[in-house]
Amino acid sequence: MKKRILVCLTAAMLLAASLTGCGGGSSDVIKIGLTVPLSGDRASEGSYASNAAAIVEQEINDAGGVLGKQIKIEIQDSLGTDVGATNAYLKLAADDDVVAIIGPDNSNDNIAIAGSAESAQILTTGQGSSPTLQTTCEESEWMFQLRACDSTLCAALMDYAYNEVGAKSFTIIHDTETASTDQANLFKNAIEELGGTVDDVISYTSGTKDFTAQLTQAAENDSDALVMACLYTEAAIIIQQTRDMGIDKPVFGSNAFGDPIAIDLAGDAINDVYSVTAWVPNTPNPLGAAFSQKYTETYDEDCAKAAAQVRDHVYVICEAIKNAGTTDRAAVRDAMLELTDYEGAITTYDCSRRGNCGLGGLIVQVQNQVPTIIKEITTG
Amino acid sequence: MNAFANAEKKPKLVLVDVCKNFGGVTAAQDIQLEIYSGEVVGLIGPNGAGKTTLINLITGVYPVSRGKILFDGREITHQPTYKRALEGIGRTFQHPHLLDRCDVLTNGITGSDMAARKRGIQKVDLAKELPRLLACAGLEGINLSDPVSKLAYGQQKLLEVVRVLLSQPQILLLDEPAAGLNNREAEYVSALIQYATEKGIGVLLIEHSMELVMSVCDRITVLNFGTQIATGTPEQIQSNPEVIRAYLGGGDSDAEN
Amino acid sequence: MIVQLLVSGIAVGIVYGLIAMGMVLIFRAVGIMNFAQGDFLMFGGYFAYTFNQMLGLNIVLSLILASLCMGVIGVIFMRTSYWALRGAQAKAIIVSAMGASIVLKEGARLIWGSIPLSLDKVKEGSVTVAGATIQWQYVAIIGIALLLMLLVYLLLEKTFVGNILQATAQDQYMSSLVGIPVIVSIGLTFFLSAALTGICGGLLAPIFFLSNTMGATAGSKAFAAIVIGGFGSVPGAIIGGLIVGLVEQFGGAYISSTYQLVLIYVVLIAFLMFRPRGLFKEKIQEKA
Amino acid sequence: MLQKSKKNPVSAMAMTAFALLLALAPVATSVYTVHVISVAMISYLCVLSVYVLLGLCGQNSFAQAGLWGVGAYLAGNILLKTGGGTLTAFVVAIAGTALLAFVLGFAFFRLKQYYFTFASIGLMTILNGVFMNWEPFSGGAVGMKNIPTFTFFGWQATTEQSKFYIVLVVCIVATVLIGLLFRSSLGRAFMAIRDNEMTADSMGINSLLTKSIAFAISGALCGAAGALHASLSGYLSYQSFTYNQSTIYLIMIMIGGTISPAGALIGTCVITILQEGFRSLQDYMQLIYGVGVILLMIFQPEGILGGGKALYERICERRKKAKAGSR
Repeated sequence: MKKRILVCLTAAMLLAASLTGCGGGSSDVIKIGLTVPLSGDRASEGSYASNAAAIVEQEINDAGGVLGKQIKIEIQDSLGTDVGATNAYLKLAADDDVVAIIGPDNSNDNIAIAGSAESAQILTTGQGSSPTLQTTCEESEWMFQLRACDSTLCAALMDYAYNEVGAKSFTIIHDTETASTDQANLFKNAIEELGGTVDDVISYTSGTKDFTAQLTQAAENDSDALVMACLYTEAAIIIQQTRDMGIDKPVFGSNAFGDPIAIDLAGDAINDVYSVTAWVPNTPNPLGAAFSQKYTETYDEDCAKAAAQVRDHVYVICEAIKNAGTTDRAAVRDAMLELTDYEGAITTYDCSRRGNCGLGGLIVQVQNQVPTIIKEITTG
Repeated sequence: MNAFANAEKKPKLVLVDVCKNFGGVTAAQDIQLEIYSGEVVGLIGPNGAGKTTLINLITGVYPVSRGKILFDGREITHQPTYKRALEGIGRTFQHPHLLDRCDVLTNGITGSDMAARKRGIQKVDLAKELPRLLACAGLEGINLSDPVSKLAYGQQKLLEVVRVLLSQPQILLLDEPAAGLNNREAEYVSALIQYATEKGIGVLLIEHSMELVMSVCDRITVLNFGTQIATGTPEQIQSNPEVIRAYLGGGDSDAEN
Repeated sequence: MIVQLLVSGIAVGIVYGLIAMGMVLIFRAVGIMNFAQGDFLMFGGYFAYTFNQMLGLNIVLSLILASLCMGVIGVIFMRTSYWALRGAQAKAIIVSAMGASIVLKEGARLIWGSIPLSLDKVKEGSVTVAGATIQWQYVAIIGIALLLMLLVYLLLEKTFVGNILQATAQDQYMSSLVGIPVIVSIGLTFFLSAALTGICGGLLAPIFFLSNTMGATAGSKAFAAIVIGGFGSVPGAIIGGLIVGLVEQFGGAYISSTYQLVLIYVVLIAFLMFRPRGLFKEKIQEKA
Repeated sequence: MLQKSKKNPVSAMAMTAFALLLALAPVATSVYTVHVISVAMISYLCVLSVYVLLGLCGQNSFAQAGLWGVGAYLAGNILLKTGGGTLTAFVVAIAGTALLAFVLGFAFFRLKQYYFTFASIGLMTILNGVFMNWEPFSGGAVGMKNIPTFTFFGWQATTEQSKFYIVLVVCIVATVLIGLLFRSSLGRAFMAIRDNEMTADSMGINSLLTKSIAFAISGALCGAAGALHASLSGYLSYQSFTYNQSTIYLIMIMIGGTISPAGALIGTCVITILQEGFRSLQDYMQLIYGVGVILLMIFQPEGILGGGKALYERICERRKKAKAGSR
């Protein structure tokens, strides 16, 4: 009997402790919200983001903070679902000290947040790159897509494939997840505009691990090249299985194929795969190279896109706060609109567009485990 | 002997050449049985004679291998269990099957719920009927909101009979209602059977305590290894040599006790 | 094409069979389905990663060590989240197993991080047979899986320990009367089941890569395998696993690659509807 | 002498107190807390559906999040594509999900005990696959966005507080209906099936039909929760209708206690507070949640309410003994 009471007491105590946990912020700190999945299927994106946030917060505070105040990046776990992202977002928006909020890298979560951004009336930056998010941001008063949108990047990659590599017929394999589905459609349209032929579009449910079925179908079409739109883990698996099955056609992939996570996993199977991405750890961009080196020194792992993106988002927001001269949410948002040529670690940003604000992208080929830049493209 | 047991009325429940075998084992062989309303038919026999199997055949838990079962003249051999229950066949189990996570009152009400589910009978007046039945079963002292699991084994068996009676059955199948009950509780069982027969319910009583069977039953049929070896009035059965041999295994030393 | 699908279908299917077999062993011993079995696979894979990549041991040795460690984790799981609930209702045991599955998932994320990891293959490279390139790893998986099944069969059927396990599975009360220490026997069953499933993690890791959430899908496919093969029968679990693997491959290639995962469960429900006792189980007769 | 079986006082008091407390919440707290409570109330409806199916009728289903999704997408389609008002969306969501559940019930409940649970696991994965890939119905992986908020005869619920009250009203109505069900003959038929299907058959209960009705009622509750979710969050994505979400509902009812709707309420509150309240602990939050679930199941398999009820009865007995002793 005593045990039962003991458990009930601890449960009650836990509840009480949790209620006091929230609320109450002092005014001499500028908070920037960040909602990323720390648990669930996309936890790896969250760990890169929180690592980068720690570095950036340290960097800015050492350089005297913003408007004379220290900044603090408040991270909330979006649990990897759109409901979780909305809850995390509203928690941050409810804290008056929070001046702006950075959304996660998943398009579904960003679209879910867009609705709340209108009612919370706080500057929000989305990391997703899909055209769906671009239209959402262009229609929104408070949300910006601080990233080069896939539409121009995918078209540029296909142009490179069609004209420079000389592939004429393609088979597209893509994850049914939002961003990958958008990318697959963009690839298809770009190929047809260039006059190439799309032999087949094969999709797989996200989380699939064995692609023998999809790859055997693709092999039968005998197209000049394969185009793949996948997430990190699946990108590594599918490229490994493609090479193991003896399919040695050129492969053009979405940004995941140029990312350190996929490259480490896939090993040499991912060599000479082309992909279009915004970021490579060994970037020539001076700001980017400095950040990438600092990240690798601190965490002993390559600096993935998810980390570099958080760095850029925080710096752009701080720039807007500096220009606005106040932490009033509307003023910061207006200052953001004036930023038309801000030099970030990944690329330069023109926030007046609200959507597709990233100006540059890179076509990259993985050469013995190192993503090397082949062509720089602008989304001007 | 009460007024109902006369010949010209149609029997309520009839079993015609009912057989049942599980693989090689024959559990029941050419059973003939008729139960008139208001009559108490005893079903006795040594353990493993197929008594409970017979009840399960009547209620449809086991499908019949051969033969027919008629209720009110209509054949119900292939009807599912719940349909036969709605026709008017109520049964109790050897070990009481009560709603063990509900209280006494709820268990009682489920009986009247069943009555409400049947067409063509007036609604049971629970406020009057339940207390009377509980008193008849010697359960008037128990607290209605106690969980059933708190009752003694005997009380649970009696409560199950009360529940089935509340559902206004036309045929009542009692599977060893007095087993595990002391003498005082056994008297409640015969009181409940009396109550049933007054209501015109035909009762099939499976029981080992000869004292109860002989005092209550109008007719008795004896089963041994699945076959009917005798049917008749209590007196005829007591003196029937077949029955005695079946029970005592051949020796007739205590035939005259 | 067909050969390719066949080989990968069998390789993946036989792994589902092994997981399903682990689940059936536990089910026969304690009468409940272990909802955390998928996470045993994941944890076993991480153990193999630790031995192989962090300590640099040879892959086969790491697999063996990983399955032993996983066996210990299985016993700890039994002692914490099952043993105290022996008498409780099935749903309480199911929920406590879910709690354990969350703990295993989060524990793995905290210890090994959430970035996908890989480890060496048992045998690198691939061989081309009848125009289809087959990875040696798939062949290794099928070989090791068959070996494990043989070992388990011998252990259960032929050895004294096996008889004890079978006795406890049949009737715990009776075997305690006969003097068998039931807690030891059940602990051994959990050890065996967790070890079996753990080694699968290490085998799959080089192909599918380790992530702390890979347990859920593997677990639910093993469920499908058990039902298709016949509830509670060990050979049924293995054959059921093969069927799931083949349905996944051939369904994905010929029917629809988008609904590949869904097809398995359509087959599961079809089996439940038209052949609830599965392929191997004898008729389930409910006594009155 | 024959008073209706008095409802367990502990859960009755808890329910009324909680309803009052909730009614005041929007005034006092921030938009975030109001939104979290609204989301929690929607989960409460789904947990209530698990109560009806598992607590009353003894059938364990893992497809509740799938049914929640069906309700949400049905409502979303009505609101977006046919321009119907909130009421039509509600009716279609509830009726549609209930009908689907009833038909599936007829197919699945022919199976023996835990076979239904496996069929529901299969159903859950199939529904999730359909939400993810069937463009015309669910908008595919992109999902459905810009779903209009609650509109009743021209009045729009724009603020978080007004949405909160609508969700609260639906929850109270549902709880009252389930309370009535608990005392009705249908409720007793469910309990008969839960305790012993053999007895239920012998009492003239068509168990196949009754279990399908239970599944239909639980489907209706999930349908209502889906319609609320569609209009509250304005965006539907397959990510929230997963097998994992169904397990959370099961954990909630088990922690609260399966003996009465109050158990569903307590379970939802405990888990929501654990998930949201402990955000400050970030990394270790899920680990604590997992360990907490195991501990509660070991010490309190009957759930907090079960414990509360046992405690309450023990106190009554002690008081009775004391009274008897002193006389």
